[in-house]
Amino acid sequence: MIWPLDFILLIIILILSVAAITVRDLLSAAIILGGFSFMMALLWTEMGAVDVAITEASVGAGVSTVFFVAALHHTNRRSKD
Amino acid sequence: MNTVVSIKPLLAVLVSLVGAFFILFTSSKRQNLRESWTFIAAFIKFGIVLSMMPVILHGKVIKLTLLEIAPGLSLMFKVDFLGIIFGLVASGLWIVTSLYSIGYMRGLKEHAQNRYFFAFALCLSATMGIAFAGNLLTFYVFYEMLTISTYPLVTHNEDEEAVKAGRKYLTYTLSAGVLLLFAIAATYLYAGTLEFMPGGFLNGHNIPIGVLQFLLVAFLIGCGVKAGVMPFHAWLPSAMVAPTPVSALLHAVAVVKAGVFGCVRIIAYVFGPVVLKDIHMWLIVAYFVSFTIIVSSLFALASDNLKRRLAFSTISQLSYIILGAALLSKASLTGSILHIPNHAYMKITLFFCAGAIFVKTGKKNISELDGIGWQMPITMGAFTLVSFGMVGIPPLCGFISKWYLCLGTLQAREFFFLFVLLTSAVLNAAYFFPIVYAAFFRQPAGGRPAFNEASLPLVIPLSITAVMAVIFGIFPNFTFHFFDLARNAATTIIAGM
Amino acid sequence: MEFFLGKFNYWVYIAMMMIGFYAMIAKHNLVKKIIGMNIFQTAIILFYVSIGTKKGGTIPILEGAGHHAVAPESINVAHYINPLPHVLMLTAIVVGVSVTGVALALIILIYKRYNTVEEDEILRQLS
Amino acid sequence: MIHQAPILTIATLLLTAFWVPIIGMFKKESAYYIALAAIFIAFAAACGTLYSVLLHGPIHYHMGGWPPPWGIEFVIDYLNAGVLVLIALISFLTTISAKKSVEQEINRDKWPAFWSLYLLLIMSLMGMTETGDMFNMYVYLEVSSLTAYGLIAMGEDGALIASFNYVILGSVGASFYLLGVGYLYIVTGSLNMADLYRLMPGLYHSKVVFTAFAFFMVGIGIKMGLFPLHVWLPDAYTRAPSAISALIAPTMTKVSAYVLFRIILSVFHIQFSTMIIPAAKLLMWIAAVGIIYGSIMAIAQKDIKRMLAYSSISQIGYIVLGLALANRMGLIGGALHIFSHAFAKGCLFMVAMAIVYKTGIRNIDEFKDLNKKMPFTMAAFCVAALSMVGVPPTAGFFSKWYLVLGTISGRHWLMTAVILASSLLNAIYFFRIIEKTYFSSFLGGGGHGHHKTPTVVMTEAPAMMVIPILLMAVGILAVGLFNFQIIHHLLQFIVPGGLA
Repeated sequence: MIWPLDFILLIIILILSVAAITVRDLLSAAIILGGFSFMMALLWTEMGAVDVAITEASVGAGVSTVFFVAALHHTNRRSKD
Repeated sequence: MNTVVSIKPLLAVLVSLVGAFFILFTSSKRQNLRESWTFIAAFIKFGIVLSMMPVILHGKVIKLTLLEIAPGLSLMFKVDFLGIIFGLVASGLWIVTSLYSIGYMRGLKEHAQNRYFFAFALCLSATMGIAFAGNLLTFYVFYEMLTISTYPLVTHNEDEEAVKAGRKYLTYTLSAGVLLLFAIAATYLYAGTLEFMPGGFLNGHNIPIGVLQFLLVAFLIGCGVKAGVMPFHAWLPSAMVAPTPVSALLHAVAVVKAGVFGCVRIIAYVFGPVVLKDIHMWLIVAYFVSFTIIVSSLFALASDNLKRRLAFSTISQLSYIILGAALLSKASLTGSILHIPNHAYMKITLFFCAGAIFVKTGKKNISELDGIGWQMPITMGAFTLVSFGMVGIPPLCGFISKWYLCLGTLQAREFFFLFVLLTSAVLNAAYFFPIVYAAFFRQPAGGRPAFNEASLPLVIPLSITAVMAVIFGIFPNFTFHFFDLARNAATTIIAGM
Repeated sequence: MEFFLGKFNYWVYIAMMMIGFYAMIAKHNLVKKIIGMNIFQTAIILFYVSIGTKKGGTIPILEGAGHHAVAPESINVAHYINPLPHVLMLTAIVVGVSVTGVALALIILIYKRYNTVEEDEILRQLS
Repeated sequence: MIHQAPILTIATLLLTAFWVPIIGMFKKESAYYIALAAIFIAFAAACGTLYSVLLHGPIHYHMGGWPPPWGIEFVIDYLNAGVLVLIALISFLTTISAKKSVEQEINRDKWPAFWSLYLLLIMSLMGMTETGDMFNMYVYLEVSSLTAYGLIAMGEDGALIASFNYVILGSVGASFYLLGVGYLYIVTGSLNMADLYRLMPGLYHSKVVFTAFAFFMVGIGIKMGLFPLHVWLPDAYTRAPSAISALIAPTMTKVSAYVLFRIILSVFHIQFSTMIIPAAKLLMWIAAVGIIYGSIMAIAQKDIKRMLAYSSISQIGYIVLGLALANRMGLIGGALHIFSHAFAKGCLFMVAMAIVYKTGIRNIDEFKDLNKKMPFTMAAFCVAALSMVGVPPTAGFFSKWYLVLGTISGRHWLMTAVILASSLLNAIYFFRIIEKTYFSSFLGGGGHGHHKTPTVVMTEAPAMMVIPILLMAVGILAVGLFNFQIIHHLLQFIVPGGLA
């Protein structure tokens, strides 16, 4: 475990999470959330939890994002807040 | 004390419970069938209760323990002197009232008669359960059952007034029930038992005096609400909107008597004379109910509606019973227990008369009754006879119980209560005699009405009860041995055995 | 400083939970709420993964076990990261995605029914 | 065979749940019958489990033969054997009763999906009851939530948003629960309840354990609709399809309440919540406020389902109060209330379902003369209402009796007052309905004494719906009359030794 890398990843994750809930465009928010999940997967690989990381990358970053995009395709991508 | 195990008390409860469902599921068009169910149940019940009497008179106690409903607590029946009196009164009068109900309900072409007879039968089951309950929990189970099964009878008319009266009834009785539940639970935790014992079971449990005082108050309010003790009486006059047979049996016999019976049970079989004197509460209770005796008589004087006047008279007379129990002397206890059947027979006659007048003439108010004695001589004759009894004039049965109550005040050396009893007798006279006077000696506006008596199913019951009231005055031990039972009950309570 | 850095994962996980929680409560947009929920759940997974790690521990895979048997005595448990929380998290991730899926399906239905995904507007239509 | 019974309950439902949509593709009507058969088998298996527990004592069933603490363990002791049969019985009766209502309220195309989710919901509730593993519990908790979200969303207008709110809160609850499990795992390294119970006393003063406890309380509190975490509940119960309200109201919150019992009693020790931290005291106050709040809100409602939902919030308070009293009588009272309330509330929601099915009426003010239209249904309603008020000899009375005994023996006089006052409040809103139904034929019509009965034609719900309702009513009386047997054989074992 290399703590500076750890540290940087965590900072990025925090920034992404804040970004995901603040951007008004929902599609962007979904993409940012995907990025967030991906960063998380990276962090976990670095922490030694490879199996979790793989699952998160595929399910969290992949499937979830697909779900979001699909849902947004059927609804409205604008958000008032 | 020797006990006999018998299934009879359970049967007495179940007969009308089963009967109730027969009644409910009989098609409402087949009136005769339905009412024969009522009669069959009533007679069987009375027979069962009567068959238990010889055993009880021999000084034995019938006991039946059913399933355990809580750790250390069973659904238990125990028939003793006090219980059998109440059981006899209620089951005996049920037969009479059933006959009367049929006359009344058919006479007025009432609706929902199935429900009416169903609830009636349920009430009787509950009353039997109360009479034969062997411990406080069993008592409470049937006490609440009575509360609920009376509710449809009170609201029977299904109009605004009846619904309001029902609401009031439930508010009072359910609140009281809750208080009673609390008191029973607390008693159980402190004493570890709930089984009724003559002379009280709370003795010797080292319970703090403050707790005992608090429990007594909770118990007496819990039961006193049903007994109509002031200031918790307001539901009773309102509940008079119910059909008259209901007012008669339930508000002169079963429900209010259940309350009074509960008070006597609590004073004599839970606390007992010794504890009650130790906690200095007996006089307070006595003064409290004396207030009710006097004030409700005054209310009765002021009301023009006949059933309402009778209701206030009931309130006043019921408090006699509690007063007698609270005085804790042998004579007063005898008088008080004896007053349960005596008052029942007298008051039911009065209500029957009021109902007969209503069915025949539609009149509800005393001011309309001028000259009615000539129209309905049998009814008003019975009324007159019994009102003498209510005042306490011999040879009617009211005299005996009042005599013992007065003796009791002397035995207890509390002369104030003698004064209360005598004042109340005067007040009784003051509110009953004007009715009699108006009925027979005042000319109505349209001249003296012709003879036009109510139908037989109405007249026969009220004649029977009036005659019984006389017989019990002359032969207090007639058939049912009420006097012996009451005296034995008082003896066992005082002796604490 | 050592205390802060050593537990940095935990601080971040709490911060992320708060961010997610804030979104779930304060945002009116239903999709935003779901995004918040996702962040919230991921935070918990982060927490679990952090439980398992230890200084100097390595990935819990026995190297070379495929070719020739490794004597059990030769394995030093202290060298490996505790794998159990990880395994649990596989389930948790899948569960989280299913919840997201259900929620998004609901959102689609809501949009079809009310033509909006803003909570206040839906409530206005309902009342 | 009998020692496979615990797993049979779950396996049957799980496997059938997968087959129902596939078979349903070809024949939509068959879905219901397959589901019913599966639930019946599960019910029989649950009975077998109970029988075995009564005969031979608690069962420890190891999944795949892995012994705990490594493998997942099903532990069925006296309490959860009872709860298991309760869940199975009530869901079986509800399923029989629900057929017509579902056919009326749910689009035909959705039937297979509906019954599949329905089976999964029951499966997960049974799993929650049986499991002896904290993480396994989480999985079942989430499965039950997920299926419930889906089922609730199939309801009337507004159900979608109700379901969505439940999604948000439910996942917060589940996540909190998961966090609690994580914290416990940090300090103990175990997920097995029995193991945790053994390890716990040494760790009482660890801050981590406190935190875990708090997370559990919040997590389970949300699931069981404990005040003030109940906000999802009224809407969800009101908007869900009637059949689903009738299924989840008696089972889901009760199972969550059972989980709370499990966690406080057999993961943490009861002494932990009374002596180490003042959790019991806090819970007691929360429960008391919840009892009163729920009752008062119920009085204010006009919609029968919403009223029943608020009443559930109040009744959950009773169960938690019993637990928080942490004495013998209180615990027994709380546990018995799980049973008595499950029957009563199940019966009430089934009655609501029958009324909605037959008349479409939901507003209490329109209940006039309903007793003549549906006499049997309303009779069952009365029995259940009396149980809710706590009139003997119904089940509700006895649980109230033990709770009152518990409050008195713990000298919590205010709590006694709360229980008693709440039973009066219950009386207000139930007798209001009874009054409206039975005794208002002539309201506003004037007239005194004698009048003609208005002729109302009897249109009772179909027998398939009414018979289960009546059986529930009988169940209420049976739980009441045989409460001592239930306590003697099942519930008394939850009281830890040395507790007054």
